[in-house]
Amino acid sequence: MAQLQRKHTKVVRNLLLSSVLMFGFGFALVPLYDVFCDITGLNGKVTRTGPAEPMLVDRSRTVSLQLTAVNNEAMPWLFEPMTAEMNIHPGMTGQTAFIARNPTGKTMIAQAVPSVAPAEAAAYVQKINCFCFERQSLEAGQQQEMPLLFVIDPDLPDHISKITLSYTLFDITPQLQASHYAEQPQTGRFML
Amino acid sequence: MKIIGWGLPALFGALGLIFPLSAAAEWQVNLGPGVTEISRAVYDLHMTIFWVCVAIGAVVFGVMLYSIVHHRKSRGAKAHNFHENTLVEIIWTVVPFVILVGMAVPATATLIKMYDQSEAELDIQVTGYQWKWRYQYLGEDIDFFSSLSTPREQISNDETKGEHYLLEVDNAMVIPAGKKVRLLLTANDVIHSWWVPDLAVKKDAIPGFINEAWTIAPEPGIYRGQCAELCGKDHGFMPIVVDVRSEEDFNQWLVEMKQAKAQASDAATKNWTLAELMAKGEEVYNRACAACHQPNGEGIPGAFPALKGSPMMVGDPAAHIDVVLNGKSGTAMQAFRDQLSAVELAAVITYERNAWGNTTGDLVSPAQINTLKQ
Amino acid sequence: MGTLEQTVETEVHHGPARGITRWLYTTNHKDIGSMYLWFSLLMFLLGGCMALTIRAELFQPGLQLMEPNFFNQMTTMHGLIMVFGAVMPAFVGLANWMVPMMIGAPDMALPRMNNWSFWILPFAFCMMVATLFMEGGAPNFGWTFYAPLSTTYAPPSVTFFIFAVHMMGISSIMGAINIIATILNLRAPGMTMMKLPLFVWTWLITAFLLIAVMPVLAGVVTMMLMDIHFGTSFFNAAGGGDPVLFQHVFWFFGHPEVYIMILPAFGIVSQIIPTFARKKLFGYASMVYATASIAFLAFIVWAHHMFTVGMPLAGELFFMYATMLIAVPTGVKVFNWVATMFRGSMTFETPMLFALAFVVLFTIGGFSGLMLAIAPADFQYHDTYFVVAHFHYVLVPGAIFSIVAAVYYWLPKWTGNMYNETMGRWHFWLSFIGVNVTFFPMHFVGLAGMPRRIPDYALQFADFNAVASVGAFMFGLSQLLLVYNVVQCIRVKRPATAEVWEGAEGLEWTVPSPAPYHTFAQPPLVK
Amino acid sequence: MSDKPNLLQMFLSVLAACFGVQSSHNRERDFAAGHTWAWMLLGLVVMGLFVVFVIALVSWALSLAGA
Repeated sequence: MAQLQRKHTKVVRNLLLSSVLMFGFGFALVPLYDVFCDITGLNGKVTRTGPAEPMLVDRSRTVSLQLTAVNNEAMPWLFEPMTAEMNIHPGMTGQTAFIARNPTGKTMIAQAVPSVAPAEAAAYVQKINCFCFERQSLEAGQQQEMPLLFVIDPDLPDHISKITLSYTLFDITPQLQASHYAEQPQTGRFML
Repeated sequence: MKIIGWGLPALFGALGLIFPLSAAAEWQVNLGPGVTEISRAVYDLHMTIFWVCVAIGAVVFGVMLYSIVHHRKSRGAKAHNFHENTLVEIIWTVVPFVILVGMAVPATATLIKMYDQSEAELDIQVTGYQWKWRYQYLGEDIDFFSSLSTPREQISNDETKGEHYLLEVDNAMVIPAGKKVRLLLTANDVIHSWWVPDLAVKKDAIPGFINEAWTIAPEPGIYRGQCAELCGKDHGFMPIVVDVRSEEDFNQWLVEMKQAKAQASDAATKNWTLAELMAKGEEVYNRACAACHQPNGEGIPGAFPALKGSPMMVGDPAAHIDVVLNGKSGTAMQAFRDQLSAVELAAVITYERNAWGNTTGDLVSPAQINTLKQ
Repeated sequence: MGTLEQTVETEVHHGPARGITRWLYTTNHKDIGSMYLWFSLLMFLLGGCMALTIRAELFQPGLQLMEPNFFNQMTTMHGLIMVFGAVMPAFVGLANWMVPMMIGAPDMALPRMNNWSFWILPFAFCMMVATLFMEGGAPNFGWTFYAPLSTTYAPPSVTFFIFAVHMMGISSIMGAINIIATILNLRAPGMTMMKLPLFVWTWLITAFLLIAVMPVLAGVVTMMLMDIHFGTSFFNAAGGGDPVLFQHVFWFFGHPEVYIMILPAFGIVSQIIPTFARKKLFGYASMVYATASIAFLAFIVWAHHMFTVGMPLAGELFFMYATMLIAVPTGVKVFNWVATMFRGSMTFETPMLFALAFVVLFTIGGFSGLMLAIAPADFQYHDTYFVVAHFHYVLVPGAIFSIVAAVYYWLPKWTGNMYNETMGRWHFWLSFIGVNVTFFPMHFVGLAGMPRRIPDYALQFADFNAVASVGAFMFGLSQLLLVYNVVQCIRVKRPATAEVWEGAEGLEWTVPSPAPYHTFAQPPLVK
Repeated sequence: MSDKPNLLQMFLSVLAACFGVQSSHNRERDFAAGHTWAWMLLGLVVMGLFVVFVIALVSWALSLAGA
């Protein structure tokens, strides 16, 4: 019987170990997902940032970069691109800016999150300097121009001629993170 | 027990027959071919795989039916004892395999056509909000909200339901016929999904990210769709209406929209009397605010605050204006700054400060709102 | 862990304890199996009532009965209770009852852990159902609880939902460990892996799937917990997270989960059809190998649930091809059952009727699944009632019918009495017609353009929804016949033979009916 | 009874499993030997190969369509 006991313990130990490993694997999927996004440009995540090595400018081709702005939830800032659309040669550094104004009566901090459509083009857009690299804080009524320096990699696939770079502005002013349940009516009861 | 033994195959046969392909509208049983080349291709794919399944099903259920009828103990059938024949198994695995590989070719072709990023004439940014859609025509400076226009009484069965019940909106998305329209989908709060069956376009709108979809609608017409991703309380009440017009009508519409926008801004400079603002304010209140604060201004205790007799209505107007313009984060109170024009905002705030017994006599002018809005 | 001979000595000379302590402290696989099955029946009826409230609201266009938010709570709780409360515990209950008897083992390998993994469930579900009465209502974000609706926009009861899912996960993992240890270590001499009945094989593979994916589910709800309370942003785009990451991790768990809910059903049907066709299962080796390959193939197709989320073209093609390639080896196993019936000598008692209905209707669910695998077509099907029809066809006539077939098949062995055959057939025919009248019209309204999870719909969907609602009440009420049949089978003395079914093969038919409290104290010799 | 399966036979058996068809003769041979973890490992390897095969299929399809 002791021999059976040892066999049980061996099986249980292995299985408990593998379920703990799988729990860890569940969490490992998060960094794996980021690596996966880098390679495939999944979900329009712009991952190439920082100073770009000089690229040869491809004058024969112009790509139109469309800039759009979205305010998330009840973000009251005025937030829009200075130039809606720029035609630029791949390989040439582009420069533009976004305007942000805090019309409310108190200081607020915001975080801009970029996203590229078509997602396939995300891997070819390189942001040299962008206001989305760090949080932006504006006092009451303050307005600010936020620079954006970028370059489009010349070996962008030929069938892509228009890229949309969209920024979503999130309000991350630290305050009691009141959950949104107040929004759902409390009355879970039947209507009759 | 004989009759019951027979019942299964006979009944199932009958069920299989009531799957006719085209029936009267009320009893529509199948996907429509839609109006675009893509939706036509998707419809063909759908019918091909459907007929493949019916064929395989007919063979499998036929053999099964035959053996249920013939190989029964009550008919003296003796059980044979063959229980393995790898060759037969290989055949009935290879045949569906080949059929499926065959299916993969047109499916891939259609999918690649759907992912074509050729130049579009018109770009529209579609933003999903909790429980309405916002259309921004990039480069045209047109920006409006499109929410359900089915009256509340029809939903609560106090009135008979209209023809396009739950599929009608106040401002439809107008696009030119025959032109490629590129849609940039994103969301303001939770994940929504923009779906118009006739255009065979369905793409999720995810907050913080932008998704791309496109369509070319050759024929003018009205095409209706709905949100296709659970997004909260009124997920079933945020429809989509696409109004496809000929090119001239579309350009005409663009001009009208720009005029209306200009009119709205200079209306703001006109000085309004209290009575005029109150009348407009009541109309705007019932359209945009009554859903939560109720027409009588008493809100829903514990969910939405009452405005009648509330200190904010009678106190300093600046706080009141700030809440209406910028909303209150962490609550359901949205920022109405982009959803209503300066005149509408001034009117509704004036109405809220002078209705239901709040007699402050304050008049908030559109000009005052404009300084805060821009 | 108590050693085996210790449990044999103390238990052998007296039967089950008296009163409530029998059930609270039991380490007997038969008692624990019965408790799992009764719990599953209770959850099936509770989840069924929620389904009836949903169908009652959807009977006519317009909001008649409930507010949209309560409707969303009903759809969410219906899904969670049916998946985690009715189907999975029922299969664990059948495994607890039958696996030891089928392999000639005296009991499960870890009897005390077996007791604990059952008794977690009632508390987990009390907590889950209690959320209905909490401020802000029960979870209303669907049983797939996508972020950010389930994190930043969820009612406060989401935290109780998260802990309930943790508890269910722990219970399932312990159950799986127990079953694997039992099957691998406690087989009677002669019962080699080659001779394992298919129900035991499918459960062994399901247990490995459970070990692999329940921790991932626990991981995803823990990430939700950290997002809601501890300020991380796994799924919140503001802090660098991504709501689509949630869908990837959830469906990495989700697709193996749907195989967890159907493989034991394959095992049950593969036990029943050979018995009533009086012919050995056709292609036992193929069934075992195909089931084993499902355990691996299930892990690489998860994103076919996310074709419309905005994946790049290469991703869509990969998951479409992978889904189509694996649909064939798994779907084709249905032909083995037809080949088993062919040239058999069949009789049609209630278990066989349910098993036949399983083969036919599950295959229809499989076909609509094949249609959904085509990515461009999925753009029209995704999140419509066509998908609702698909998964209800593979779950209701699939998993539920196989559980009911197993109950009718082994009930005489558990209770010692034969069930009432006529009442059994009434239950079958009402269920069969009810399930088709309920779910077949959903194919039509789904294709016609009705989205999922909506409390009210446009007028063109009205008539088929009315038909579906009538069918739902018919199917729902006819399940009370199952309760009646089971209770009658316990109370009415109609002694069943040890073999119960003529020519039934398997060790479980060598023990007397009702199966004594301890079976195979001395392992049987399997020739 | 049948002899121990060599690596190639084991590999073919796992491939047959993915295809869903296997003869009982092979099954007896396979079950006669080899630890369970060996089969699982082989299963993982074949899974990896299957993923690579489908990726190759995708890139071939894309190249064909000149996307």
